[in-house]
Parts: sequence; structure tokens; C-alpha cells
Amino acid sequence: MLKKDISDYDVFITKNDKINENYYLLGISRPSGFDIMAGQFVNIKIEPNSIQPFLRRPFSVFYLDKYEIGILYQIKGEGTKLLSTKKNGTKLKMIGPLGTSFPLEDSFMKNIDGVFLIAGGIGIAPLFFYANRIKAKYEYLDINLIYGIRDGGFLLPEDYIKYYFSSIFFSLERKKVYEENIYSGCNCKFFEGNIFSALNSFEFDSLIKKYNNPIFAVCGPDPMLKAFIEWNKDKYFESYLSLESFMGCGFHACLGCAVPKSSGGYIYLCEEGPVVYYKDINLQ
Amino acid sequence: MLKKDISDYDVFITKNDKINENYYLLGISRPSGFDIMAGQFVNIKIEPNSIQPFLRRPFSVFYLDKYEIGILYQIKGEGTKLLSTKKNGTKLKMIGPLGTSFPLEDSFMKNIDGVFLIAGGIGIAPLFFYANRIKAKYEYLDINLIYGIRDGGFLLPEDYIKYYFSSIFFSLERKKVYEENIYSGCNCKFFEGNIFSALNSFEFDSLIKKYNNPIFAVCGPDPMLKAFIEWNKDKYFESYLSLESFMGCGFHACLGCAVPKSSGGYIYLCEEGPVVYYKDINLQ
Amino acid sequence: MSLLEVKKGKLNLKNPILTASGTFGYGDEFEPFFDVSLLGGITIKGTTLNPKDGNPPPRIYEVYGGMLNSIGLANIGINQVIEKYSKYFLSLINSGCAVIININGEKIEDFLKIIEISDSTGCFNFYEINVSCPNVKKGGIAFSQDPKTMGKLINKIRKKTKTPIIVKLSPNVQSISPYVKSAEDSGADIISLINTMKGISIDINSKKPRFKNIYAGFSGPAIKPIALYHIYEARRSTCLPIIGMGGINNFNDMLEFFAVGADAIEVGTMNLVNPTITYELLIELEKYCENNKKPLSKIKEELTQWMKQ
Amino acid sequence: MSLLEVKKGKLNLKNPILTASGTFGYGDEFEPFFDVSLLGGITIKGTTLNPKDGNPPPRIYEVYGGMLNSIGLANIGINQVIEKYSKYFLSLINSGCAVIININGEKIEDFLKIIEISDSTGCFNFYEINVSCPNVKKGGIAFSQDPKTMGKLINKIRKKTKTPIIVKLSPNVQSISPYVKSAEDSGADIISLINTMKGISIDINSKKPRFKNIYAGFSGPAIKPIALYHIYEARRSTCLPIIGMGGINNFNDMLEFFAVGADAIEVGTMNLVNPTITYELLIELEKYCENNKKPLSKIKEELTQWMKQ
Ligand SMILES: Cc1cc2nc3c(=O)[nH]c(=O)nc-3n(C[C@H](O)[C@H](O)[C@H](O)COP(=O)(O)OP(=O)(O)OC[C@H]3O[C@@H](n4cnc5c(N)ncnc54)[C@H](O)[C@@H]3O)c2cc1C
Ligand SMILES: Cc1cc2nc3c(=O)[nH]c(=O)nc-3n(C[C@H](O)[C@H](O)[C@H](O)COP(=O)(O)OP(=O)(O)OC[C@H]3O[C@@H](n4cnc5c(N)ncnc54)[C@H](O)[C@@H]3O)c2cc1C
Ligand SMILES: Cc1cc2nc3c(=O)[nH]c(=O)nc-3n(C[C@H](O)[C@H](O)[C@H](O)COP(=O)(O)O)c2cc1C
Ligand SMILES: Cc1cc2nc3c(=O)[nH]c(=O)nc-3n(C[C@H](O)[C@H](O)[C@H](O)COP(=O)(O)O)c2cc1C
Ligand code: FES
Ligand code: FES
Repeated sequence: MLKKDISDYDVFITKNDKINENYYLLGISRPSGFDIMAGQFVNIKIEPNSIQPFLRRPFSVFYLDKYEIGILYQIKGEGTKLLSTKKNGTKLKMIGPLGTSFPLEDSFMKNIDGVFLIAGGIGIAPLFFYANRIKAKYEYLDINLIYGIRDGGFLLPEDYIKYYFSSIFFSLERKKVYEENIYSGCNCKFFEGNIFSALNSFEFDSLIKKYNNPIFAVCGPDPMLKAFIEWNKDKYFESYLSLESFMGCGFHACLGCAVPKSSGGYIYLCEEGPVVYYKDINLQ
Repeated sequence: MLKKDISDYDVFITKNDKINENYYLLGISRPSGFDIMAGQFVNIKIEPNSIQPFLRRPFSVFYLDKYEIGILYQIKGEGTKLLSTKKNGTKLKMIGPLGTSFPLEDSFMKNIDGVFLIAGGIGIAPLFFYANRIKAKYEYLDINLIYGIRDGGFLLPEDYIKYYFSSIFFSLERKKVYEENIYSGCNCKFFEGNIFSALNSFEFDSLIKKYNNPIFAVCGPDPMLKAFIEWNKDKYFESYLSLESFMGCGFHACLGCAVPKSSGGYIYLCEEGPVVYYKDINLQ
Repeated sequence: MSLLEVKKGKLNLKNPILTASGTFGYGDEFEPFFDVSLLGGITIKGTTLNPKDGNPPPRIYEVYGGMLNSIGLANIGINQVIEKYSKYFLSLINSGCAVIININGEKIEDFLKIIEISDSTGCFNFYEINVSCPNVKKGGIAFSQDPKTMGKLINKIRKKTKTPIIVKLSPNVQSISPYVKSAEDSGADIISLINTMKGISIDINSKKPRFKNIYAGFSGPAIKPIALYHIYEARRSTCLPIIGMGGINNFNDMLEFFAVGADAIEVGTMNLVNPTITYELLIELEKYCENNKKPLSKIKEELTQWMKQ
Repeated sequence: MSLLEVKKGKLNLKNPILTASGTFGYGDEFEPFFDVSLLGGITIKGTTLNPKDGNPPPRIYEVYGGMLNSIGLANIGINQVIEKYSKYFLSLINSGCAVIININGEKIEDFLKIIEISDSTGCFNFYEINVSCPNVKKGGIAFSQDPKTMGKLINKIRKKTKTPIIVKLSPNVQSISPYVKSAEDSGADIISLINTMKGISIDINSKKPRFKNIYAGFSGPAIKPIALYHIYEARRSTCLPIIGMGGINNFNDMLEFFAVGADAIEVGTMNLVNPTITYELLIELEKYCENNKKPLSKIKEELTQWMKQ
């Protein structure tokens, strides 16, 4: 019953860089002994000595280095806006590791012959980390990324993205021609529209046919997740979704993070999520 | 009825230096057209975009340069602690000029032949500014400072203090011998105890006898002010006291800053103070 | 201007942004900061028949997200108010800015006398009857201990004057509804709420309450969710116009008040921290209506749609 | 340890620091952060006879200085609680950490059945009767609409069990005193307060209340002055032990609660933000007593001296 590896860590900011028009890359000192799996999250008190912002803010991990935890974030409201002003050395409190992770057990992975990551916007964060972890253990596995963003202002620098993916399908809501030329070293395709402009494309169709047992890992805004479930209804791809919800605590003490279960009742996303099996939940 | 010179200014920090173990010197950009008299105060919102700390914080002015307003402050609680962490360029909101000032009209000053400033701790701030303003207009006037502080950790750097004063009487609660040697260029005397160790001394007695019409300007913690009024009971020195009180607004809108009047009822310190004539109030 | 007009029953205002009693002095204190006559109206400091010294200091203490006050209705009395400010008030009224007097008394007669004097001057558009000040032992608050006693007071006042009556209610109740209904039945034209919440703070160093009166009035952004709750309950109890207040700090806050059924709003404590807040809200609201190409009435309708479902 | 002991009537605790129901899970969620058994006691999540799904999301929203919750008493039901946690609870009790079950029901019978089951297990030191949850339409809150109905419930419970009964009161009342007296007269051993304040928040974008239930429970540092006020009133109405809570965020806050007459305190919402807060308070309190060379009882006596004057 005890989760002895969870702790409330005193950490500090090691970097906080604006990496495109919309995203920041936050580096946090990695406490000794701290480990975390792809899909899990940390819960951060941005202003440890103030009651404003009041609650902690949950963030997925984007990468994990020996001495640094990387978090990719965008400004949403008061908390993230404040976070974006913080300088190196600023102290934070961080609870983690929290929640469930994307599948990575040998018993599971050995049956897989391809991975499809479907990211909407900032949803790239945990998927990028997942790609990293897959490649570390199963280098032979193809990872394909379907990445929906509004426009070029959301593109990650090329070196963040080019190593892991056999192919990348970009869906841009407002595509501009020059954006096709941004990534040189990768096998990229560009579509105009939301992620389904990619998922329903001829190119995707011929790609997916190459795999017998692909899995999907999906992270993005709620409407995208709902549409994905709808899209997958007659396809039955094995899918793992990373969800979001308001969180009071992050460690199963408040029951604030309820998400409807498909079998009725609720799961609590900070413990039984954020990564859930697509059949288990009922997004409304 | 209108006080057209009061305004809520957008200002920024031009310096914020720790100048001894206990005091900070804050520089604020002086808005064009902004003027303020010795004894008056400004009301500062330390964190313009946050509701914590909630109310503004009142501060006397320590000096006024062409482009800078100087404020001497000590850490008292949450607000001043936060203020001490702010860097150059930080934006503040500042309402001013507010309240009454120490006397400086020609009609009044021409009858004066000496000034005694009695400062307790951070109470030096408005008195220092007063000394500056007196010297600017009435260079011939003797200004004597009686300055009570706990120990050497509260001494201001010599160049802040040495220009204006004919003599300085330091009362140190915990005197150490070396402290007598700190100020070289001034006519200083050192006493052990509170300000009354100076005020009741033989040296003070012989000094005060030199003046026919001295005035006293007093600023310090409430107990010191009360004791001063007591001390002055049989002496009737013309005295102006700078008081403190909790303030809701600083511009006479909330009636929060009541101080008992000697004639019954209350004065409102943000408008009829902070500088009051000693006979007008009734410190309890 | 007519984009922002408020017209409901006796509540006629050029815009819905007012100031709350006790946090805006007599209005003129804010003239250095902006042109007060632009507002929909101002409510002046709680006024009694005779001048009142108010409570001994301290009167103010800061708490998380707000403050406690124990002003104790300090004021200069109705006669001096009129003597000093009637000219100023009339100039506001001439510019279409309503002037509301917040009336307090220990006995019914006190209220009636103030109203008699006020009626004779014509420098107030509305009488706000304060039955909810938590900071005086006798007086106003007694009338809010039960709906009947309050009703009696309002009824007497109603008979005395034709000037629109606002009844200002206390949030320190189990349910606001009986008070709202009693006010309406007794002839009130408008309901305003909330007054301050009862609160206590202890000074741990002196080991004593911070205020001589022990309890004080709690206001500011911290109480907003509670204010919204009471206003929603009031809205469900009456069709009278409602003036909502309690912690309004920005534009979104103001819209929340409209969304629970307030017809106009008052800013209180935040005037002390940011004296131009009402002016800023006014500008923002104007822009909002222009950008949405809708008058305020339409915007309020949309915001309250959920209540009709 | 005995420096911090609490001994008053039926309230026997090794120290006065407890956790508030619904903010501390079943205790074990906090074991990764500190040794829970060091606390004076824990109160577990509000428990009903049958498992309860609780309210649809969202259930949480952040406001100035606190949060609104609309959990709706989601819980696994008394039988599963005992099945899953009785061993853990017994280990806490063995370490002198009291385990308090927060009991909820729609009908009197529900309460009585839970108590029957609980009595048979011996894994709870106190029964806290929740008559003040604002987040369920039926149930608990109905018993706090008037003192008599509440008294009837407590009376029935009293007859059923010898385990000390805590009655948890709502702050959404005009005066807490009649509720305190009714609880005492009906056989309650201890009073605890405050539960959450009723509050509303509106989502301006969707033009709808944030919560499906419209209103929610407001807790956190913002409500502290209100909590202190009600506890002070309760203290003046009874000599029973009082467990005080509402916004406690640091050591000074805790002392304020003692100063208005609380015999023990509970930390609620702040557990969610800072899971080690109760442990930190414990250490600080220990040091404080040691530095002052006084047991807690003496410190409380000094802090409440002002009430006797
Ligand atoms: C498991 C998980 C992982 C996440 N990972 C990332 C990430 O890697 N990068 C990133 O940019 N964002 C991530 N988010 C979303 C992030 O937590 C919110 O953007 C952030 O909390 C917004 O805070 P704010 O103060 O800026 O916004 P505000 O809207 O001012 O916040 C007000 C309140 O709402 C809550 N809230 C607002 N939006 C969300 C949301 N989408 N999900 C949960 N709570 C919310 C806040 O926590 C806060 O309590 C994640 C959320 C969850 C639940
Ligand atoms: C007219 C005037 C001039 C002042 N000039 C100076 C100055 O030049 N330098 C300086 O260091 N200090 C000065 N002070 C005192 C200064 O305002 C307080 O030290 C400061 O407000 C403390 O804020 P805090 O948040 O650090 O303390 P906290 O104790 O956390 O403040 C809590 C609340 O109490 C109020 N408060 C606390 N102490 C005082 C106090 N002594 N006077 C008024 N309100 C108080 C705060 O404003 C705030 O609302 C002056 C006060 C007044 C009234
Ligand atoms: C300093 C102060 C003085 C007040 N005086 C009065 C008063 O005289 N009459 C009255 O009806 N309300 C008075 N109030 C209550 C306010 O008008 C308002 O109802 C309350 O503060 C809630 O609004 P807010 O949170 O925006 O301040 C006072 C409030 C404050 C803070
Ligand atoms: C998320 C949450 C859930 C709660 N659930 C319960 C509950 O089940 N039973 C109960 O009596 N009180 C419940 N409460 C109220 C708290 O126990 C406490 O009385 C209240 O929050 C005030 O204390 P605080 O401000 O320290 O949180 C809950 C509070 C919160 C924030
Ligand atoms: S966030 Fe508190 S239980 Fe999940
Ligand atoms: S501080 Fe508001 S009237 Fe003086």
C-alpha cells in the first residue's frame, strides 16, 4: 500500500527557456534517488512561501537527465505565467513521481512491432519522454509521431525531435509552406487541419499497414482525445491515453481528480492515471 | 478639497541595497512632476499583480533626488521581506505624496534657532530628509540628532549622516567600545541605553541651553514617542511627532488609521498625520 | 453610454459600476485618481444621525486575501455630510452618477430622521439601509437578527419616503432568502449584498484579539465565493434589482456577479488597494460590450441563461 | 510527549494536531511523506454505509486563498473501509494516534448502522458525525438545518454507542450557539468545526457555474477569520472539548485557534498543498513548549486568558 518512493522534494530551477513562441523548457534539479517513468507526473508548488497560486500544478516529465528533470510547458493561467518569470536558482517544491506510466514492461513490449505517438500541442511532453525510454530499451522498434499543432509557433527545435522517430506526420491548423522546410533531417509529412488530417490520410493508411501489433500512445486536449476514441471505435488499436484533470493533491488524498469510468463510477487520475487504457474511461 | 497632486504612479526599483545588518535602502524611479515634503509618505503596492501581500505598505521618504526617491526600510513582516528580494527594474505602484510634513514655512522657521531630531531606529528616515530640507533653505540653523539604536548593526554609513548635524548623540542599547570610533568626521557622543540616556545627560543639558527657540522633531516606535511626551511634560519643547498606524488606504477613504486626539475623538493619520503636533494627540 | 445602462425597477444607472459604502469615503477622496462622475454611482460612508467617533484603534488588519475592519461606523453625521458635500454630490448627480447614502441607526427613529433630512436636500438618489454592519454593538445589525424586525424597519421607512430604498443584507445568516423576502414585502426597491463577514484575528504576541471589539468585518477577494453564493440565493428569492458585491478585484469577478443575477455591482475593499479599479472596470466593460457588439443587458442575459435551464 | 497531551472530557490525545476529514484520505496516502502515527490523530474521509461515487467532475477549483470542492462524499463505504484499512488503523491506535471516522448518512438509520459496524471493529477512537457537508443534496446537511433535527440524530447515536461522539458543525449559520447547545444536550462529547463554507464560482467562458451542483465547499486560509469567529462563539456556548479547524496554514494560525478556545486542531486543505504540514506543526509546537518550558495546557491557558477578563 505504501509508495515509499514518493516524496516532497526541495528542488531548484536549473533553466527556464522560452524555446518557441508558445513553449518554455524548464529544468529542475534532480534530487538524488529520484526516478520517474514516462507518463508519470510531478506536482509543483511554484511559490513555496505564498498562498497564491494556491494549489500545486501538475506537469509531465519531458526528459530526465542525470542531474536535471526537464518539463515542457505553456502559459495557461496565473501559475504558469508566474513560473515563466522564475530565474535559475529559484526554489520550488516538487512531489513525485506520481501516477501511472506508459507501458514499457518486456512482457508487453515484446509483442509490439510499432509505436504511434499522437500528440496535440503540449501533449508532446510525456510522449517525447516515452519515445526516449522506448528507444533506450527497444532500439529496433519503429516509433511514428503524429503531431497536431496550431502553427509553426508551436514547433519544437529540430534537435529535440529528430532522433527518435521513423516518421513524423505534422498536422498544422494554419499551415504555411515554409514550415515544411523546417525539419531537414527527418522523415516528415505536413498536413493542414487537426490530427485527423494526418490520421485519415492515404500516407498514414499505408504506414499503419506495415504493422501487425502497433500500439498508440495519445496525449492532448480533451476534445482531441474524445475524437481519437471516436476514430478508433472501429479500429480497435491498443491505445493508452494520457489525460488531464484538476488536481487538489496529486497523491490520492482529496478525490478531486475524478474521471468517469466506462464501467460506471470514477477513476482517480492522480493514481489510476494520468495514463489510462482507452477502454477504461468514458470521456464526456 | 481636491488634492490634485496625489496620484497612483507606476514606478520601478532603481536600487535595493542592504546597507547594514538591519536596513535596506530602496531607490524608486521618481515620476516626472512628483514632489514630496519631509515627513510625508508614499503608499506602495509591493506586488502589483498579486493579492498577497494584500494592502499597500506606507513608507516615509528618506531622500529625494532628481530621478530617484529614496526609502530606508527594515524587514518587519511579510511585505518588507518580499520587498527586500526585489531586483532593479521591478515594477511597483506608488501613491503619493500623502499626509502632513514637518514644519518648513518661512514664517515658522524664522523664529527657530535650533532643531533637535530625535530618532528611534528606522525613525531616522523622515528626519534625515527633514534635515536635508532644512539645510537647503536655512543653512545657518543648527541641527542636532539624538539617535537611539539597538547596536552597531543599525548604524548608517557615515556619509549618509555626517553632513547635516552640528552634533549627534547616539544611544545604543548594547554599546560596544569600537562603535565610538565608527564616525570620524562628526561631533558624536555615545551613550548606553535608550534615547533618554542621551536626553537626560549632562551633555544634552548644556547643549539645549544654547537655544532659545528650539524645535523637536521626533520619530520612532510608539513606546519611545510616549516616553518622549512624558519627558517633555514639564519642558514644553515645541515638538512634532511622526506616528505610525495600520493603514487601509493612505488617502482618507477607509478611516482605518485612527489615532486618539487629546480633545477626544480621533485624527486620521494618513491625512492629519503622520506628522502631528505633540499637544494634539493622545497616545495610549 | 447607453450600452452600459441599467434599467430595472427603481434601479436606473448609466452604468452598473458603483462603489461600496465605507470604502470610498465621500467620493471626493478619489478625484485625484480619476473622474468619479463617470461611475454609475457611489455609496458614501455609513452615516448616522449624530457624528460618531467610531472604534478605538487598531481598526484594520490584513488577512489572507482580504482584510478585517472594525471602523465602527465612524462618520461626521448627516448634517455635516450635507453641509460639506451636498454641492459635490449634486455635481455628480448632474453628471448622471448616482449618489447613495448608506444609512445607519440604533432606533427606527434615527433612520427616519436621517431620511427626513436627506429627503429635504435632494442630493441622494437612493437610500441604502444598512442592517448588517457587524462592527457596532447596538444598531443596524440588531435589525438583521430576524426578518420580521427588519421588515418593520423597512416598512416604516417606506411610508416615510418616495426615494428608492436599497436594503443591504448581511451574509452572516443561514439563509438569505427570508431576509430578501421580508425586505421586498416591506416595500424595499432594491437589495444589496453582501456586507462583511464576521471574523476574528488573534495577536499571538499580545495573546489578545487584534480588535477591542473582538470580532470585525471581513472583506476582500477572499470572500468572493461566499458573496456569489448569497447573491445567487437572493436572486432565486426575488425579482427586485440586486446590487452585488464582495471581493470584486477584476473584470472576470464582475462578470461572475452578473452571472449569479446581480444587476449592478459595487467594488469595496479593492478601492483601498487600487483607487482606480472602478474606472478600469468601466473602461474594460465598455470595450467588452463594443467588441461583442452587445449592450450590457444582453450580456447579462447570456450570463444568467444557465439559471433558466 | 506529555508536554503536548490533550486531556479534556472525552478528548484524550497525545498531542493536539489532527487532520480534517476528506483532506487526508485514509492516512496511508501520507506515509510516504512522514510517520503519520506521530500525530494526535487522523480523521478519515467521510464514510457512508454503501460506497458512493461522488459528484461528476470538475470537483476542485482554486480561488483566492483557498479552494472550492464538490467531492460529494465519494467513498468506498464502511465495509470496504474496514476491510482495507482496519489493520493500518489499529497500528496507528497502537502508536497512540487516534483514528476518527467521519460518518455520513441520509437517514438516521444509516448513521446507526455505520456505528454498529464500527463499534464491532474497535478501530476507531471517535465517531465524528458530519451534519454539515454542503456537497450532497440529501443527507448530512439536512440535519444541520435546525438544532432540533440535529439533536434528535445525536440523541439516537448516543443511545447506540459508548464511543465518544464528535459533532461536526457547519459555519453556514446565523449563530452556531444553538447547534452547540443542542449537540451537548443530546449527548455529544466533543464539538468540531468548521466544515466548509458554501461558495460559488462561475466559469465566465462557458457562462456556467464551475460545479454541476452549482455550489461547493469553500476551505483554506481564506476562511480562517470566519472559523475563528465561530469557534469563539462555540467556546462561549459550551464547556465541551472543541476541535477547531478552518484554514490552518502555519504555527501562528494554530495558536490563534487555541486562543479562541480550541482544545485541539485539525489541518484540512493545506495537507493537499503541503503534505508534511501537520508534521512540521508538531515539531514546532514541541520546540515551542520546550523553549517556553511550559506544557501545552499552560500555553493554552495563557492564550485564552483574555476571554476570562
Ligand atoms: C497529469 C498532468 C500532466 C500535465 N503535464 C503538463 C505538461 O507537461 N506541460 C504543460 O504545459 N501542462 C501540463 N499539464 C497542465 C498543467 O497542469 C496546467 O496547464 C496548469 O496547471 C495550469 O496552471 P495555471 O495556473 O497556469 O492555470 P490556471 O487556469 O490559472 O489554473 C487554475 C487552476 O486550474 C488548474 N488547471 C488549469 N488547467 C489545467 C489542466 N489542463 N489540467 C489540470 N489542472 C489544470 C490549475 O492546476 C489550477 O489549480 C498537465 C496536467 C496534468 C493533470
Ligand atoms: C506613515 C508611515 C511611514 C512609515 N515609514 C517607514 C519607513 O520609512 N521605513 C520603514 O521601514 N517603515 C516605515 N513604516 C512602517 C512600515 O509601513 C511597516 O514596517 C510595514 O508596513 C510592515 O509591513 P510588513 O508586511 O513587512 O509587516 P507585517 O507585519 O506583515 O504587515 C502586516 C500589516 O500590518 C501593517 N503594519 C505592520 N507594521 C506597521 C507599522 N509599523 N505601521 C503601519 N502599518 C504596519 C502592514 O502595512 C500590513 O498591512 C511607516 C509606517 C507609516 C504608517
Ligand atoms: C473599511 C470598510 C468600511 C466599511 N463601512 C461600511 C459602512 O459604513 N456601511 C456599510 O453598509 N458597509 C460598509 N462596509 C462593507 C462594504 O461596503 C462591503 O459591503 C463589503 O466590504 C464587501 O465588499 P468588498 O469585499 O468588495 O469590500 C465597509 C467595508 C470596509 C472594508
Ligand atoms: C477536498 C475536501 C474534502 C472534504 N471532505 C469532507 C468530508 O468528507 N467530511 C467532512 O466532515 N468534511 C470534509 N471536508 C471539510 C474539511 O474536513 C474541513 O472541515 C474544512 O475543509 C475546513 O478546514 P480547512 O480550511 O483546513 O480545509 C472536506 C474538505 C475538502 C477540502
Ligand atoms: S488530485 Fe487529489 S485525489 Fe487525485
Ligand atoms: S488609511 Fe484609510 S483613512 Fe487613513
